[in-house]
Amino acid sequence: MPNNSYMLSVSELSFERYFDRVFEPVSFELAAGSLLLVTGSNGCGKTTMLRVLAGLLEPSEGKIHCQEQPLYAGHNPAIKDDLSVEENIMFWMNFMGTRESVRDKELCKRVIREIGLTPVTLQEGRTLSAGQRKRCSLARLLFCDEALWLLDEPYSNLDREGIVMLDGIVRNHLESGGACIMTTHGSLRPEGFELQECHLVSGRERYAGAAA
Amino acid sequence: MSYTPFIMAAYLLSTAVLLWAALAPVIKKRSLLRQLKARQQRMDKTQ
Amino acid sequence: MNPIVLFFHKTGSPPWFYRFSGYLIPWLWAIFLVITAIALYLGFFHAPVDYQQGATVRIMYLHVPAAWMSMMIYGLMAIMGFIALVWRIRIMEVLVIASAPVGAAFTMMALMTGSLWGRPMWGTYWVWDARLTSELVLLFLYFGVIALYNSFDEPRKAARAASLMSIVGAINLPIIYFSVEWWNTLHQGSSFGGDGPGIHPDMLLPLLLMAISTKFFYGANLLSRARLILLKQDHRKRWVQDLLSQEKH
Amino acid sequence: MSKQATGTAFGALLRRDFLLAYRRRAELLQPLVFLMVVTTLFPLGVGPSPQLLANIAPGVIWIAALLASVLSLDSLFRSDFEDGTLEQMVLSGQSLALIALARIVAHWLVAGLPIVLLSPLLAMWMNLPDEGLPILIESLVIGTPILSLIGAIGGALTVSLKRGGQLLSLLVFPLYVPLLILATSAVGAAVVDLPYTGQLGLMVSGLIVALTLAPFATAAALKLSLS
Repeated sequence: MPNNSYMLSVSELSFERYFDRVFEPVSFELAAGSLLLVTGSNGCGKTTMLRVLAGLLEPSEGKIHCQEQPLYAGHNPAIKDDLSVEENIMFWMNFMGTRESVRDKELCKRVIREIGLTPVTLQEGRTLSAGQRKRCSLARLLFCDEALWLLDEPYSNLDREGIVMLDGIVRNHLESGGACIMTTHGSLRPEGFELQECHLVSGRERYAGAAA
Repeated sequence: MSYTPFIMAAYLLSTAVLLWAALAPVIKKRSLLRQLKARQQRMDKTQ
Repeated sequence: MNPIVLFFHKTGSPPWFYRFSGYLIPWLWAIFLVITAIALYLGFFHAPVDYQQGATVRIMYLHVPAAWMSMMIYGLMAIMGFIALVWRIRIMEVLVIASAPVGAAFTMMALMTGSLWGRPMWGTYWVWDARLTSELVLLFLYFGVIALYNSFDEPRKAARAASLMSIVGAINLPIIYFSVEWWNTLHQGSSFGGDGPGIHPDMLLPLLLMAISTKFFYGANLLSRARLILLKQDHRKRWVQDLLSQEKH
Repeated sequence: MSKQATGTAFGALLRRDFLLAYRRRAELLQPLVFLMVVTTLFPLGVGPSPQLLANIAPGVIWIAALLASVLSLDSLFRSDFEDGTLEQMVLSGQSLALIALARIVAHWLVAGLPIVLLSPLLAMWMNLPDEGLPILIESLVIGTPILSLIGAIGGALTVSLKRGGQLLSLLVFPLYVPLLILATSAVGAAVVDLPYTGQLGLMVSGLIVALTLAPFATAAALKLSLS
């Protein structure tokens, strides 16, 4: 058994879709306080791998040793179009947050201020821009206490302040002993973090010839 | 009223259904194998 | 890996299953044909003609085994589906998917022979009789599972959805049969009760033989359909490529 | 990781569903209008003779209720599935069966209960004798939750499909057969002063079985649709 100091340890992990490997088997360990950047071309299975780590998909090969359920922030922001930003966040605080965050209006206001959506607090979800929706989905990182974060292209749609805000949130999380896995497809990369890197090779490339 | 037409009809329909159920996979498999072999030959040529 | 899982794992590997079923299928077809021949011979030449229904009782040799098979296959699909869902064994998923059309074929056969059997006795091809109605509902259950499987694009997910649906359907099947039975007695008074006053022993033997032969038909057909599905799904895999090259000589 | 107590999570989900249903009040009327339209089609189709209508009244009202509830099932999980809420719920560590149950309760209150409240009007249209009405309402009160519970399994299975609506009804109608038989015979028996408690008793036992098994089947179906 890998020593349990690691937040997450993955060995020879792969996932098959349409009976083809989506990505070549990967192995890595993630200690508390470290950041792993998952890179790779489009369609190489970055999102699939995160969904496997989150527990949504069952790996077809390999083993995952994870101390607890990670927090997954994927592409869809989990915001209801008919509810206002505040109602959305209040719901998630009551549903997924810690025991202290139940119906805690103050915490909700502080979270909305920290993700910079105070001006649109009462606006309904459907009126938000893509960047605002992304900030709203990142609010979950502030009131949930999971130690391991799985962020799928968190920097997409964010403006400059958004990127600075996210860097701050991730840095606090790492310093307080959390760990984080991020995917990015090139340009936007977190600066100023010492990070591990894991490059995914798409399973289909190897078969490119045979699949013609 | 003689029942033979009904008995005949019953046995004919049943054999038809069972024959279809039995032969469908065999025919599909044959065409699939032919298709896969053709693809493999095409690939051998290109390598 | 305890031995049981190991066994399932070994039999679960597609190439092993493909070869194993390849040897088995001819034997199953042979046994099916032999037993059916014996049953029909006995049924047509030895068994007496039923005094009440006349020669149409000979349709019973098709209708009753087919009805039994349609229910048995759905039950088997639920069991295999449960194993497929819990242990994620791919071969079980393939067997569930391969059984659905065979079960639907037997249900259609039961419905057709049932209505043909009813025509001389009741004067119409379709009577909302308890057995025929529940067979019809069973046919819709089969179509539901097949349609659900075909509507997913990813094969593994489709197989798991079909397995779950067959489990839910199988739990409801006895309830449907009893409620339709009860509904039939409610509206038409108690029908002539079962298959008439007991079946003549000479007629019982062909019936049982036919019941056995249909099981072999199911076995052979199931395995050949499963092999087709495996080939279609794994056509890029190594073992299929080797298979193709072997057959080239 | 001090997760929320399941009670607060269940309550939060129910409150959210009522808020959502309230925000889309107009859509609540759709199953009801559909129910009324379907029921009025029958006299137009089979003729207005009171005796004929009274005979087929229980069957017609129940089939209309069944169709109306299936109509609203398709949207049971679809909006949560599409905007990613379902994903977060699955990963939240709360028991998925409870989440499914909360959605089913919300669906019943929003779609099933109105059918019960509307049934006197339908009974009047279908010229159902007065003795039959209380039993019709009783059978609907016991029956509509079963419709929601079994329907939720079909809804969860087809949530990830684009045109899942039609497939949903094909999956679910065979499972409604026993309920339809029991309910219509209970009302029919009540109209001619025959004992009907047996049928209602069976329906209650059906409700209990559905209440215990359906949420787990729905949870398995949701997890499967998400993968």
